[in-house]
Amino acid sequence: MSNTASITERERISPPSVAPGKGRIILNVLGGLSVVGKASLSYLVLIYLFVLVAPLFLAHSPTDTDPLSVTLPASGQHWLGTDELGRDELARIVSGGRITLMVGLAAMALAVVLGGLLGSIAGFFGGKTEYVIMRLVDMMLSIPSFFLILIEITSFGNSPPVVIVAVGFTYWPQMARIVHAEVMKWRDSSLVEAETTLGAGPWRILFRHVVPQTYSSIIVLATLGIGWAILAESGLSYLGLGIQPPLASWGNMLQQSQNYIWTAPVLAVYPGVFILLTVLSYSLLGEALRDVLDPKLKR
Amino acid sequence: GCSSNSGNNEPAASGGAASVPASESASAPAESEGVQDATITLATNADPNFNPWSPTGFVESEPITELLFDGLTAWGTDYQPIPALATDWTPSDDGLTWTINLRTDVKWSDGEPFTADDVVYTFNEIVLKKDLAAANSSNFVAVDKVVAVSPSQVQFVLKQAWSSLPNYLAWFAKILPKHIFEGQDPWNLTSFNKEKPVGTGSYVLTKYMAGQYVELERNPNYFGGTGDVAKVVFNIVPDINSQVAQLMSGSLSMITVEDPNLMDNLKSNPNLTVNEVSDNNYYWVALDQSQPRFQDVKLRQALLYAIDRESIIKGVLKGYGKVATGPINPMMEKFYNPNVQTYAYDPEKAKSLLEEAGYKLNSDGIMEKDGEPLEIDMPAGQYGTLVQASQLVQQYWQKIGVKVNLQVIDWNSYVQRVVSNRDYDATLCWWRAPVDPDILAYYHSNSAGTGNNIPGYKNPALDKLLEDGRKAKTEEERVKVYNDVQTMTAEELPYLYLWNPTIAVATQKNLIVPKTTFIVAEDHITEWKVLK
Amino acid sequence: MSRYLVVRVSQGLLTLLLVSILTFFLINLAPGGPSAIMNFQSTAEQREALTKQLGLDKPVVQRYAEWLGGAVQGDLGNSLDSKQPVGELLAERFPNTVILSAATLIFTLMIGIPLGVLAAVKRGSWIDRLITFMSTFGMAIPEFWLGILLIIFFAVIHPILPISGMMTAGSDFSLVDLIKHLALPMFTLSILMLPNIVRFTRSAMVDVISLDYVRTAKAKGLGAYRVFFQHALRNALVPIAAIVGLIVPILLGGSVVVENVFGWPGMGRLAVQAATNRDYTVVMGVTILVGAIVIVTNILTDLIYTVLDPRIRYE
Amino acid sequence: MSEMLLEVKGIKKYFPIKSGFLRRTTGHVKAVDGVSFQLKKGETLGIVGESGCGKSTTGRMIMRVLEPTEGSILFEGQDIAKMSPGSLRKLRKDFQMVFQDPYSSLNQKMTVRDLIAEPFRIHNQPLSHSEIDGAVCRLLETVGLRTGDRFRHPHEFSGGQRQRIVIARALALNPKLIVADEAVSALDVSIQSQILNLMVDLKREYNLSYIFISHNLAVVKHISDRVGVMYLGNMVELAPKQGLFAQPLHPYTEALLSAAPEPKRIERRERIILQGDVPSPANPPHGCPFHTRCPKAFDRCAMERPALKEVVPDHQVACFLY
Amino acid sequence: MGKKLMEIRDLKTYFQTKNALIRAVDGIDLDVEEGQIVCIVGESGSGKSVTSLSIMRLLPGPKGRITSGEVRFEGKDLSKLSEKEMDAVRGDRISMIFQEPMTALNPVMKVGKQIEEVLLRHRKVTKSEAKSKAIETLRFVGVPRAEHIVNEYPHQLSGGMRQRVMIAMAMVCEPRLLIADEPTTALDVTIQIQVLELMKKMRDERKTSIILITHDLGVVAEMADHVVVMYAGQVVESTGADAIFEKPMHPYTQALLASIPSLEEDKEVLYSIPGTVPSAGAFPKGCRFADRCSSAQPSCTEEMPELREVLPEHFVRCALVPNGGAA
Ligand SMILES: Nc1ncnc2c1ncn2[C@@H]1O[C@H](COP(=O)(O)OP(=O)(O)OP(=O)(O)O)[C@@H](O)[C@H]1O
Ligand SMILES: Nc1ncnc2c1ncn2[C@@H]1O[C@H](COP(=O)(O)OP(=O)(O)OP(=O)(O)O)[C@@H](O)[C@H]1O
Ligand SMILES: [Mg+2]
Ligand SMILES: [Mg+2]
Ligand code: NI
Repeated sequence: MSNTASITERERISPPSVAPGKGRIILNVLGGLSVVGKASLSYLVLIYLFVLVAPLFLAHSPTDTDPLSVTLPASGQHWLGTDELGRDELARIVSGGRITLMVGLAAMALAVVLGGLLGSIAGFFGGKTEYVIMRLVDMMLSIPSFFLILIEITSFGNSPPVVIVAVGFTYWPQMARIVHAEVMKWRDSSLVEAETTLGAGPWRILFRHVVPQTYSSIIVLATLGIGWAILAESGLSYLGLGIQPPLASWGNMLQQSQNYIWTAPVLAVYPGVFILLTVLSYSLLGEALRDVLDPKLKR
Repeated sequence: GCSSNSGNNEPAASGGAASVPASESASAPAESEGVQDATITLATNADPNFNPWSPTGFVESEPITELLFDGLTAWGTDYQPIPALATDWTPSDDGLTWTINLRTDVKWSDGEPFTADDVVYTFNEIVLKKDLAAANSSNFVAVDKVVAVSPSQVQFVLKQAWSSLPNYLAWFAKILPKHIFEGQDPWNLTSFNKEKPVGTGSYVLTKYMAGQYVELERNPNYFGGTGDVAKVVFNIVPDINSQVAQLMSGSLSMITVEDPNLMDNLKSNPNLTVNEVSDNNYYWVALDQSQPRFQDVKLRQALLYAIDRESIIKGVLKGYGKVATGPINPMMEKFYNPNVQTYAYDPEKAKSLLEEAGYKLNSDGIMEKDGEPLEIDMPAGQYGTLVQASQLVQQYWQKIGVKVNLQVIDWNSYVQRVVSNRDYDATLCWWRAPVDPDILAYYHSNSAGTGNNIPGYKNPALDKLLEDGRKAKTEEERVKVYNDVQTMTAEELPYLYLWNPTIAVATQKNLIVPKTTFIVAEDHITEWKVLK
Repeated sequence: MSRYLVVRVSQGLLTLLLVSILTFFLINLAPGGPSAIMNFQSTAEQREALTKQLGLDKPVVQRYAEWLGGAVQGDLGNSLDSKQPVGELLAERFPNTVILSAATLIFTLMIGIPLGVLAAVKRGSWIDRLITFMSTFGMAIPEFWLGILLIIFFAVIHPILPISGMMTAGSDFSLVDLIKHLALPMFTLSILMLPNIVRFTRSAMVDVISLDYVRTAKAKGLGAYRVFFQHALRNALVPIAAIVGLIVPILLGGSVVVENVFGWPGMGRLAVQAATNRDYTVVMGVTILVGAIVIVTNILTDLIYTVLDPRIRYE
Repeated sequence: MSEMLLEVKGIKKYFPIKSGFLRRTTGHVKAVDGVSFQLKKGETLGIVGESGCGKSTTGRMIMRVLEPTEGSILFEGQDIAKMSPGSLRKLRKDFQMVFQDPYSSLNQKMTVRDLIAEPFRIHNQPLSHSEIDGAVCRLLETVGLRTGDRFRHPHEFSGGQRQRIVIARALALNPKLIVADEAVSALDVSIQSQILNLMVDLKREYNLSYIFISHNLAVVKHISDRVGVMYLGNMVELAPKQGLFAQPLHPYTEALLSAAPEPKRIERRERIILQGDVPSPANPPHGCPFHTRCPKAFDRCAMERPALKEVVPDHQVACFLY
Repeated sequence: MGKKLMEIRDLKTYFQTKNALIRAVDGIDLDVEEGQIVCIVGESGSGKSVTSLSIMRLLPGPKGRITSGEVRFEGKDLSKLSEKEMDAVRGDRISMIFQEPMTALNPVMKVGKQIEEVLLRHRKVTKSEAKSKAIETLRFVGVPRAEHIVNEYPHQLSGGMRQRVMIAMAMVCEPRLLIADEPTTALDVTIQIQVLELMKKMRDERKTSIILITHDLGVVAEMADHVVVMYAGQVVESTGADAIFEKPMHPYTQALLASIPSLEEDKEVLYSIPGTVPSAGAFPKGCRFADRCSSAQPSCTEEMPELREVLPEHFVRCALVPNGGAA
């Protein structure tokens, strides 16, 4: 005789729900952000919109030089004044922002893909694969990133793709380490065992079940990493190794502005402040996401 | 020319050589009491190499070796060669031998006497040894060998007549001690090059902390007498902003400023004196003459008409510079020829010249000839203001429908690409040379491709003139030849001439130095006055 | 334990070997060449002679083999630029970098750990938020920019601190002088490092504070100081030691820029100079040395773990 | 109750002890040291024993999520211990596992529907979207969950409900054997009975066989037909539950039963309080693994290890007293 | 009936979280007599641990605080003491043992030191006196080789040993009250019985009162003098140990007893309580057990029943139980 009560009981659960779309989940996450997180996110959305849309409305081209109107102060004509070659500073900030933000994103995307892939494979399969990959990671980590970038850039030149690859390439080991650690936690978990007993193959288990568990750490790390990449590019520019003129980037604008630090210090202020705000926003957003996505996640 | 050095910052304490005071209104140094045994602090931007001929000694080393060593001649403040280790020099009639008498009262700082053997050794064993590839040694290709006639007399035996020899002997051509170098590899003698140089100069090295500073003290045995300055400390400061800051805060006594932006700023500082000086230096754009399209003089002229040099000088250089009309700097008043073809900014003229040359605007707004758009690859090296100047040129050319692909690359890669591989369409750089009209090295067909004739310009008529200039015996002859040279270069534009920059030497108010470039001033350090 | 060390060290050596291969081929395949050769005014003849002099006409693989052969015997070759033995150059610069890094590390640990503990203990309060925000702020400033701002401030507006070099030129060594020169670069570098330490301490402490044995300590009636510093911090030190291991490469990397800004005669400046001058042997030397330092710090931190945490034992 | 479903013969699992960074094997944890038993169709075998005695390891070897070091596991005559991963994967639908912590064995990022549909997808069953949905709903109903909740995520369910999800998933492929490792230990007392009842019902309905691993004697007694007692990697006693609980033969079983607290305020039989702790499986004692704590141990116990032998019909024990 | 050592009256401890106010402990009354073992049972989340933490004033951070009520211990209201005064009580007059012996001991401190620390804090003793006292106490709790064990770190000990060290630590100052929060849940049955025997010994030999928190009714039956059954932050039944097992009155207590399998008797089917415990953030208005209760009446969901003394010394929170019992 079966205790039907236990099988057929209808438990008290809030109203029947429909499948929540991915959008809902994202909205939930964003809604859960702290005030600082929301502010950072808004700033970032605005700055991206700004650098993407502003060129349509700007009166000046970022490359148009005018030797007779160099380092002008802000005016109705040039809202942020002009730079050392008489180019419109606002237009430079916009086009420099595009490059800088793109470098940050792309470098991080590279690091995420490469680090995530290698880290998760190492963490999941263990054994020799893990050993080889993690030794590689150790190696990369034992060259301070700046030295590595320095060498890469001097070796391959400093076109944007190279800068992106160089910066991304230095961040992947960090990514790999974290993902490796996160995935390794799951290696012997009952989740993996459960899927194995269902008959799922290792790759399916890894990519369908284990890797998604690490998304939140990856997102947080990537967010923090974008800020880092932006800073790294500007540091490279300081040494003359970053994105090169005539392309503008906030980093190389800052570097150029150094020569005018006595005469037109404001040239250093604009890109500096934008870098500061952007990196700050990414970091704060990363922190806020960390709180929402995974309160336990540590570095 | 430009020497490579570390970093991308404009070298501040750079070794410009030949310059004249820009303003003659030199308020004569007050005859007030100087400070005997003063210490002054100068700056250099990297670790020096004390061997003046070392291929790796550049602007960071020159201001130091200038004090440690002497050449046979030196610069007067009027940029004429004056006696240094040599007392006098005379050419033979055919111009193929120069006889030079040496001082007999000179001692090396280790006590050994200086003799003709040192001169012979320096030239025959170091400068003229092809395998060693000493810095600046290509200046002396005309020298066959140096012979000691007596301990106090040497003869320079030349391959061709070369009237400028005494000038070039003042241009970083320092004499090294044979007794130290004999039997040694001069570049690997680090005990000398990096630690304890032995020279005849007015100062001797007392302390060198790598990466930090170089300390020199007055050479008690110096033949040229003593001045106020007992001690010269070169601070190694790589960052130009730090140099400027240190000057402003008083911890540096003097720096060279090449950046026009800083000049007004420094001038308005009540604690500083700023001497504007012009440098024998001109900026140019080279167009690769191995490409037929650039061999068309109309194209070259059009490209020069398209650049508004006046505006650049006024706006970007803040007025610190002059439009260059040719290879000879106006500071060489005798040789300078102002009556040559000029190219005032005229984009319309530029366009019509291009049309004459067969170019037409295509649908993309780019000039095109025979279906080939006029597209120019322009590498720019990260050095000083080259990148900015190149960007300006790019913009001007684009205005007349010339597409310019600017590629900024680091200095070493740039040199490899432009100088070594000659892989460019156009490029912008500058030449800095001794104050002498002899420009053969930069224009002669023989140095196209491998030497300093960067654009690879070949013109037998010009070759002939340049050779004549070297052979000329009298000054009149030389003036005439070089006038012709300037007329020709202005018409032909082997290089597109941009401007002659004005530089400045900024010193603390209490330091009175001759109004010349840093390096020349150093030759006269015994005359410096340090006020209370 | 000693076997453990042997294995760690040999793994370190393997890592160094890989690093050297990577670096050597990257830098040697790079365009441009040693600045001796890449002199604008040199003629083709001079360049050729110099290439030969420097042995750069040999194939890269052969040169690597030669370099490795020397390196194994402790000879890192001579600088292509100054001709000085690379070992000597490093010996000259390394102590300076150590001074700067160690001072920064000590300074940041001294400031950062208490701040991190404070933030953790006051978790959720405004003090915590302020500390977290400030440290995030520190992470977002380009260090060279901060350096320049400091230079302007201290050089011109309030010229109380020297802004370049590590001692007053020409004067004899004095500790006060060194500390004065150290102040600005150390501060700049600290701003870069501090956030890492503060955050890490905070998160390590937060973890520990919520653990049962901290509650046990409170339940024993121990005072707050004993609970947080004797029980909690003592445990949090293990992860903090880990971050110190991780931070050393960041510190060395950060010092590249800071040393340039403040003219600090350390390895960072040497590295940048060498890289831009294509001074291959020096680049190799710096990379290997820095790699070795990182490896050694990692081994050291592992050993420190065993002191800090009796649970960790390496056989 | 006759057909043999599973036959475990002398399985062993030695975990290498890798010390520190060295990752060198410096010894072995003898987690399971030669365990044999049989399981008939429709039968429930309970396995009890103290923490670390190798219960889970045994269960996981049967599921082949751990490779046995030695021994064979015949499932319907096929040795799954030696099977290739490919052919094993196909066979897996016949034996499923229910874990102690339902929370960590479910992918938190997936909805319940996807979780339960997962086995169908893995085994490439040519089912349409709606067929899968139907199957999922049926399974949810079987385990007593509302079908309307299938779009929720596991964290929105209580512990007992999550365990039901796990069971539904295990049932999806109509398995013949379910290994339940501490399936109710993490649950509250009041929920525990729900799951136990459910498992009993399902067993009847689908003629399932269970291997039910638990340290809770009462629970094991409630659900099992036969019970095996493990100590330090060894099966020390194996008998039908009535016999075992009424007449424990092995001194360890005796002590275990007497130590188990009973929710009754009655006078109980004499307490046997064992001295000392369970030895480490990395360094098990020679001879009988229990002799170090055994109140009845004699010389021989320290010398050789007793084998499991049938002393009463169907009642096996590994002890020299018998 | 012995002397009252502690009286808790209407203790409420709430947690303020981002989304809700969690009423973890919602008006609890509890008396402990000298030398008595009081067991608190109840489901996970019913507020057992929070009750004990409230007594000790060890609630986590700014989130959780005692909203009202009093905790009278030896005449003082603990909830009103200053932090400093409370520190003097903790570890001395009242001490506590936690569930996980592994995590409750400081992993980087020698076991002996952790015990000595308590003595040094609360007693005027020298280090060496503290050490010998620590060894003595370890011997009392049955730790072999005590003089060696003091120099070991927790990870070198087995689970049972660790828990004994915890007990030694808790009793080294001979507290009047020991609060043990699930002290044996992590232990094996054969070890559990050792620890339980030890606690009995403490009570018998030192007259220590014990509050024993557990969810295992078997342990309750083994140990308790008095039993308090908690459900959803409230006490639903409170009486002597025998009465609970023989005449449980609250439907929840009854259901609980019916739903656990027993070694002694065979139940064909276990009774099972449907549904789950309501969440502490959203309790229903009326009886909190009403929606799982098989005998619930409509009125049950309307009004919260009082905790009534239906028989002498037998308190029940159920409107359906008449005074005098016999539900
Ligand atoms: N992956 C592993 N590596 C090393 N040792 C292991 C591993 N898994 C289990 N062990 C060890 O094997 C022994 C048996 O473990 P197992 O998990 O089978 O015990 P159990 O009886 O299930 O215990 P519990 O009741 O605590 O679940 C233990 O000593 C354990 O430490
Ligand atoms: N720090 C906290 N923040 C918020 N809520 C808490 C906190 N600690 C406990 N709670 C809540 O208080 C209620 C009572 O928890 P408590 O730990 O007292 O339960 P318990 O009876 O001890 O359960 P268990 O048997 O699982 O130990 C639970 O609903 C829990 O969610
Ligand atoms: Mg287990
Ligand atoms: Mg609890
Ligand atoms: Ni030059």
